Amino acid sequence: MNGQYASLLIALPLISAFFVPLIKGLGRKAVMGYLVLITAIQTGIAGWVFSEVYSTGKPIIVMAGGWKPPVGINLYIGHFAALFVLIVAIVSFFMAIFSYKAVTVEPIDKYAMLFLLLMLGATGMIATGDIFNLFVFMEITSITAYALTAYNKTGEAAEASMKYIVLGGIGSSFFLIGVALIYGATGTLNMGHIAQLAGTMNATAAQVGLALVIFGLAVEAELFPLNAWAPDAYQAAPHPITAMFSAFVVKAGLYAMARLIYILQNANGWSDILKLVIALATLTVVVAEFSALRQRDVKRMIAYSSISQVGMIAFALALGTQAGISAGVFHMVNHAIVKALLFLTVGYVGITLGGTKIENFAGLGKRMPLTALTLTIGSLAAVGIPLFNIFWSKVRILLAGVEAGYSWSVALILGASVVEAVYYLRLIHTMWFVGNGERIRENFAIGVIAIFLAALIVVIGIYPNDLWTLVQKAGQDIFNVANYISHVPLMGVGS
Amino acid sequence: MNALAALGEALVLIGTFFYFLSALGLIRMPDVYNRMQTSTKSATLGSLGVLVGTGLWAVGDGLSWAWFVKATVIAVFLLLTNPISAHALIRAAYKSGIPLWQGSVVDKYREHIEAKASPGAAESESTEEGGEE
Amino acid sequence: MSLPSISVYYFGAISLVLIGLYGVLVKKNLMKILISLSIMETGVNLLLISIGYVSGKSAPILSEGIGPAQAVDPIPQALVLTAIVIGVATTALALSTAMIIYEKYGTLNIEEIRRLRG
Amino acid sequence: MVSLLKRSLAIISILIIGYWLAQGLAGVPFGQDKMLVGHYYLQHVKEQTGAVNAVTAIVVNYRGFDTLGEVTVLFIASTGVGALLWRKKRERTAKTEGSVVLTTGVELLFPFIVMFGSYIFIHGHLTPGGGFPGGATIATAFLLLYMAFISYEIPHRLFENLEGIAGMSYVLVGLIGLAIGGYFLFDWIWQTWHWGTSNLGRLFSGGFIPVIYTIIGIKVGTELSGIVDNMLKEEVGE
Amino acid sequence: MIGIGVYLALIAIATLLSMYRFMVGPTTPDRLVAVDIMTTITTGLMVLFALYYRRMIFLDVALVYAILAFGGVIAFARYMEGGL
Amino acid sequence: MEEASNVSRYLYTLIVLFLIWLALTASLDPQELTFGLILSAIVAAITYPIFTTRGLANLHPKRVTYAIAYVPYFLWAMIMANLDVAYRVLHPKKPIRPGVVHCKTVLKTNPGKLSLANSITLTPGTITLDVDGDDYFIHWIWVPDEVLSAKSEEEHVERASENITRPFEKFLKVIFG
Amino acid sequence: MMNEIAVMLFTPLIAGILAWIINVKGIRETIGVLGALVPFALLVKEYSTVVNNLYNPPTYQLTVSGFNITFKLGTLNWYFAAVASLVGVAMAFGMISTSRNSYDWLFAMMSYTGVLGVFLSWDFVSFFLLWELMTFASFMMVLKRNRHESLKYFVLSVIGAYAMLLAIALIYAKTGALNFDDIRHAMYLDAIMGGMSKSETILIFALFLTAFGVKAGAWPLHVWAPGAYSENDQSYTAFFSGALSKAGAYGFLLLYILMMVKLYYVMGPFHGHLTFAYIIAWIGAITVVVASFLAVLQEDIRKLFAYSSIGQVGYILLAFGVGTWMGFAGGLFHVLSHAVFKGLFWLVTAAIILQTGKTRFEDFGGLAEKMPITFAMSLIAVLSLAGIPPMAGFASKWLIYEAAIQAHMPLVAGAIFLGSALAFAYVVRFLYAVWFGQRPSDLEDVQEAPLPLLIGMAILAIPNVVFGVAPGLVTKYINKVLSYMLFLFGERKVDVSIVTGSYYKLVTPTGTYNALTVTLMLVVGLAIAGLIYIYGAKARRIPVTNTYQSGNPVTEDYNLSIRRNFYRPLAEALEFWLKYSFDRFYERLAGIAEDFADWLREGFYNGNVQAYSWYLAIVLLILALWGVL
Ligand code: NA
Ligand code: NA
Repeated sequence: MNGQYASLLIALPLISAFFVPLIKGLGRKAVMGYLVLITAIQTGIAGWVFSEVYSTGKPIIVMAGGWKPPVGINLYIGHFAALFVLIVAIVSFFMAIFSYKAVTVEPIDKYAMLFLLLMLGATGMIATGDIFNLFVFMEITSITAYALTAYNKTGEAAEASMKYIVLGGIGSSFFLIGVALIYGATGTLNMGHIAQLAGTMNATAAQVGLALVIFGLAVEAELFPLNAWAPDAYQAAPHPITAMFSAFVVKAGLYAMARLIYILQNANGWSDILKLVIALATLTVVVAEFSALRQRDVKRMIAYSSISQVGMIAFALALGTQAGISAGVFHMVNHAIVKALLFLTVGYVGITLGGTKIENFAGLGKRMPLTALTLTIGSLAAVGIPLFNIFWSKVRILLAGVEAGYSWSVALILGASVVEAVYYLRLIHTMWFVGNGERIRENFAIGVIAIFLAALIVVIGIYPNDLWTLVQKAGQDIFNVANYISHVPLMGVGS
Repeated sequence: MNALAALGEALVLIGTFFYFLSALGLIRMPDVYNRMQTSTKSATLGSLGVLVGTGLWAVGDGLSWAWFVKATVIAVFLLLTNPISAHALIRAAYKSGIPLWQGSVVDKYREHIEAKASPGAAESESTEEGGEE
Repeated sequence: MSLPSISVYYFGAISLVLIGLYGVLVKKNLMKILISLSIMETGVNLLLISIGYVSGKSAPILSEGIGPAQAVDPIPQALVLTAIVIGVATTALALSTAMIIYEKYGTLNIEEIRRLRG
Repeated sequence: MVSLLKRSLAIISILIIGYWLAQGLAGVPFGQDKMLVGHYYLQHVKEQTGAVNAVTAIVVNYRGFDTLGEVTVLFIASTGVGALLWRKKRERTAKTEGSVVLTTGVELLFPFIVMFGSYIFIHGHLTPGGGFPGGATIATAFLLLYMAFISYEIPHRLFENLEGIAGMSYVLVGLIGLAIGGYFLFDWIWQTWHWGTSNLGRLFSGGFIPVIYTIIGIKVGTELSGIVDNMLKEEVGE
Repeated sequence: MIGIGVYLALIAIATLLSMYRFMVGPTTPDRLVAVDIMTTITTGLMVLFALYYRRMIFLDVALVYAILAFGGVIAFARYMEGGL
Repeated sequence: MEEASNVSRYLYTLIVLFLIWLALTASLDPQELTFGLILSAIVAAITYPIFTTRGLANLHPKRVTYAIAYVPYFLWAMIMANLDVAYRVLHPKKPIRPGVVHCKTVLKTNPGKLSLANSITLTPGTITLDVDGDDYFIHWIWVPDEVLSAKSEEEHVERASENITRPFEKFLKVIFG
Repeated sequence: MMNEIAVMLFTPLIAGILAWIINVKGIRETIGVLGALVPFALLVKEYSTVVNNLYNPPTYQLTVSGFNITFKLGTLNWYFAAVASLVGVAMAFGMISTSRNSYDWLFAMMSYTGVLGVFLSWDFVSFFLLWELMTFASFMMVLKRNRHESLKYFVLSVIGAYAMLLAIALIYAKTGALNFDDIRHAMYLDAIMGGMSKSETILIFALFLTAFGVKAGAWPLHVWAPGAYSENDQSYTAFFSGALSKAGAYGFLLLYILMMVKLYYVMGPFHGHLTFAYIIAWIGAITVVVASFLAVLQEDIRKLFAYSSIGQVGYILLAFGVGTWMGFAGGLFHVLSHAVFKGLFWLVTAAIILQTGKTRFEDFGGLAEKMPITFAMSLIAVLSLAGIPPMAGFASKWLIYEAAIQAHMPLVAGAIFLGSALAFAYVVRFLYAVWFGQRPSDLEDVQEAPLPLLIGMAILAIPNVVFGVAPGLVTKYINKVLSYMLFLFGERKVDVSIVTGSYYKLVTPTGTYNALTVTLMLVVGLAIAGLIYIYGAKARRIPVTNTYQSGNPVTEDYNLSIRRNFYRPLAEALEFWLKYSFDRFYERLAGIAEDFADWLREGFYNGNVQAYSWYLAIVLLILALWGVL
């Protein structure tokens, strides 16, 4: 099949979202079933794209309108994008199923639309090869996220959404200034083209532009101290959406940040920015872990944990080495699996037992053993216990970090990880050793997803080889800019 | 430079002068009602002058007649909408409780509203007044 | 360290951005903060447009005697159209959020809208 | 006191930030020709897209993905506002009817504004207009109806369906391009059918730009009206 | 030909005065009236600019602007009058 | 005030809209005309119920004639109004004596009332504050003695109407009556 | 061959999982014991291969996640693995009696695999992985019984693990190697080329010290051990203390193997010793003294042996820290003796607790009559621990003492001596308070320990005696270990012979110990004592309570007997020092960390979106200042 059909990754969620108003009359079940169906098809397409990219070893370049870059916008579905678009689709599929149980607040048709568009936004952010188009997809993602954060229509939800809007608004404004500067200095918006021209940019414009672009994306990527919106949004959003935030929305921001960092590696002030990102990422890990330590709300606790992991990924991606990026991508994948599982199970407990306070988890091992077990596996994985998937990526990140000369950051990150181990242990302990209660029938579909994710965690933990080979290719995709440029079929423009 | 252009330019000059006048009224008049009195009319007429003048001027300068037609469309639109917005604004000002200027001599509208608000009272009031006469 | 010499358009655009930022940083009322954000967006849009301007050239609509050599850069204008719509969308959503907040909290003072913390 | 300190700090901060931004901007001087891809567009826009307005050609054709995204953003806003302000039962908040001046004025203006909105989006490839201003203009017409009549409401189901169908049509036009020309959002009307090639600068040209702008116009019009509708209603007890 | 400078000067003064009224108020309708006048003046200015650049297409922009401004002013007026 | 047939109303709307289209495009390009006609047909179909009640009857020659004649009449009044404004604004003492007066109109149709209100607003010293049925409440920048000295409400209305509404009503009565 | 290493490694784990899944009484235990026996049997079988391929040991390799993983069965590895599996087998027998659930079997066997794996690993990936497996499993054993103690163990273990991870990362960053051989070579080169800076080297050293110190229970990282050892299944504790904690000691040896030259180059000598080794020696010495004092002061037998364990591992560290071949030999011997006598002690404790349900001295007395076999076992353990010939404990302690004297470390030797004296003090109390004297009335029905437990004890008691009487058996093998180590240090294939003599006689440069003679003398002495006991005058039986008040008036709360507050005067003498408890220090540290966490959380995420906007502005400001300046 023609590689251009990868554009269905964008077209399908869009057309499906637009179709929802026409079927809303059929009722909640129909809409939810439709949501599951569409995400399943999207997973299929993403799977096809993935196998195409990994079997040929070459990226798919989707040229919208048939225009060659930089005249037209192109999607660059390389090894990274192919992998992550698949993850986006799979997580969305699972969360669509979860939504069936977890989301009861009306209007459900709007929920379905926003859900699909959140998936679309992240897909686009990951796939696009154009810096302004990245902005557009980033806004699609974040505006959808604003809406979904407030979806429950409680005061807290609106408050969280408002904070997200204000901070996201500032971030995107400065991002756009950065884009304007980069455009002004290069005359182009295509990432490959910009990478080609980065060395010739006016030095101050490049420096300021780079800084602003990274600043804007860092808000989305939840870097300290730009992440203050995140715990609130994670806590307030409907459970499946929180899982999506953590599993891929923030990843899209991280990826975009990494992509632009390396695209602009010939720009003035590049290594300074790298250092700053490293510093912020390290602080992100430390602050988030400490913030989670005494958190009474488990969902919020895991939100903080997610932020800290994200900090670790940002750290890895900003190391400026192939090893660092591969480790970062590895961690992105592992973290997506683990956090999807954690938010799924915590959310499920939340809707079943009426809240996500730590008290709700007492005796969970007896009340909902399957949920408790999978949640435990996820927690152990999050801590970085060996034989669970995150261990491998964490080790890779640490190795790469020390190799790149950031031993003190690594030491701080490890120190903070001790804190993480403590609060997850507290959760596990509460589930298994505190309290009692009636056995509750657990939902079959959610159980299957949870088991699948938990199994994935363990399988990768025991046999990480294949995934590691895979993410190295994906990391290569981000790191090797010359390769990136060579794959973008740039046409000659200008005099 | 022909007569048409000259006429157009003159109209533009007059129009902008009325713009100025309109803004001046906005400054000099003592309260919102009187500001509206002076500024709405001048701004509308000013626009008329500027728009139609520009159209004529363009045609006089050798541009197409479409200029005149389009400019006139805008002028007509403003002619229709400016009084409507002025009316909406003055009504809003009155209903939001902004008092008439202290030098105002009569307020029939207040009597009308009060009479409407309490039909019975209005009835008796009018009969009382009638009685006095 | 010398003052950079920039055009008045850039200056105006940056000023709007900074005024907006100032508003976000000091205003207590949520509506004022949202307005400040809009001002910021306006400034950014203005900046985008200014980036594409070329002295002495006209809008990139190739009619009425304007050829490719007489037109300014069309790209920033296209971008601004998108940016404006995005701004409108964000504002609409922000207003809805503010409406819910007012309904639930009875205030728009951001110092009192902090049930989620810690 | 704290407030004063805060203000002073804010001012100092924004001055420094502003100085920094200005430094960066000094690197891309105002008024200079910084075009690279821009030149390409200006030189090839007419033959490649059939549009006179280079901006429109970029918006709809060269950078169609952005516009698809832009349409989506507005759709999100409309959906999001609808989702957030959704209540079981809602009514208009307005309490006083507009005077006969306003109601009649709006009634007379309504067709004119709709007409003009349509004019704007259909001439997008020729004038500075396009689907977004056209749609916004049409939505203004509906806004005026809301302003004048306290009980007016748009036909919700119709508008929602129209919105969805318009969005789908946009994607479909893109998918037809994928099927015919091999590329998503490929301008098959201009590049495959060569329809309107002789009409350059006249209405029936511009490839699929007028088609897409019509779709966008309808979509934006219904969406903005929907947003207005949502904002002007409040929950009422059963 | 008197030159565009004179018109621009008059328009500038008018705009500044209106701006002053907008800033000073004292009541909200005062500010609204100022806005209304400013939008009207701006419409005229846009048409003048169209002629200055000799681009008829800008006239459409002016009309769109006039329509949106009218809608805005009416909305504000109705809001003042007692809610929307 | 009887409602005309739908066909009549639709056709009238179509004609007006097409004329508007002509003005908007300011072009006689057949492509524009073709599309304009189609568009007018569509928009007219949607909007005719609110646009007109009397349909083609609006195009009665007498009405059209009066309407055309009304234009210079009104423009003249408006120019006078502006001179009046200029006088009051530029006069150092700002000679104003404002008040809200009450008039009545003989016009029955809404478009007529709208035209009257707009005409009042744009002409010397008056702005329509509110219209309630037949009652017009006018903000007057210089309420003349004769109105102020009116003994009764009826007299007040009569004298105010004489000054404010009557001059326009003779045209508007024909055009919209 | 290769598969045998894998089989040996994973049999316990698989057996544990099977026992956990099947969970039928009888089958569960059988599987567990078999799982414990298999590695032991395989190790015995491999003995000749190991010894014959001294410089080319059996190796097993595989690839995990892009890392090459290596297991090696050198003489060093075999020694530690064999000791561990010996204790493992004893543990399995003990657990038949003491543990009645599958949970214990799962994690006990899991930690068995972990410990074996740590000893057999020859690269840092597998080393760390199995280290963590071992930690995790032992943690789960504690967690089940005491949350607070498990948390302490957990936190310190995690700190240790992350310290190790960081150290590994640093090494990897500098050498690009994770395999021990590669690291060894790279470090050797690096010592000469000077690629790694002084601070980095010291940092790595400190990190490893932390990591291994935690596991070994070295002062001041020992605070987890008393709780974790005592709040556990005591059969498992036999393994925990006897084998698992040796992993820490083994780590110190590893440190020598991997980077001795580098550490010497960087840190230099100190009064004729390797500075880094000197640090280790002192840590060991302090651990010995502190733990022994604390052991003396305990009123709970589990706590007593817990502190005692800490102190005994301190001996090993001390020995390794001496840094001479003699020191290594002594340390290695003590690895074995400590494993067998402390393992035996814990099984004895397990038996006592199982049969009486009591743990405090004040509740015991006169059990010797009721549990004679257990008593005999404990007598062996006591003798061995106290370093009384001819038990294994004496031989190893003697070697360590000799090493310290030879190396001119009088203070360290003093610590050994003091430690021995204190050990004598507490085992005497244990011996008397538990086994002799008046029996509380509620202990009248106590039975002898069950058979499996007795078998477990016997498995450990026999080596105590055998290796005590014939220490040459051990030292001969230790010479092979040392040869291997020498080979690892310098690639020289020379047979080292540090401790010579025969099976019954140890000869060192400074002294000779003839175990056979001592045994004969002891047998004769015991015979004489027995005759006196049987035929001597009958002593009047007096109550043991209230006989010893240290000159203080007898009151309710100042009431000393061998069963209660026996060493209270010592505690009072040490009052000043006891105020400084690392346990409390860490608790306070944790409290501060939690307060800090709250402060940070409430302060930073204060809920005010304006504050949040300021954070953004500040970052912008930093960027701006960065750009402007
Ligand atoms: Na006006
Ligand atoms: Na106006």
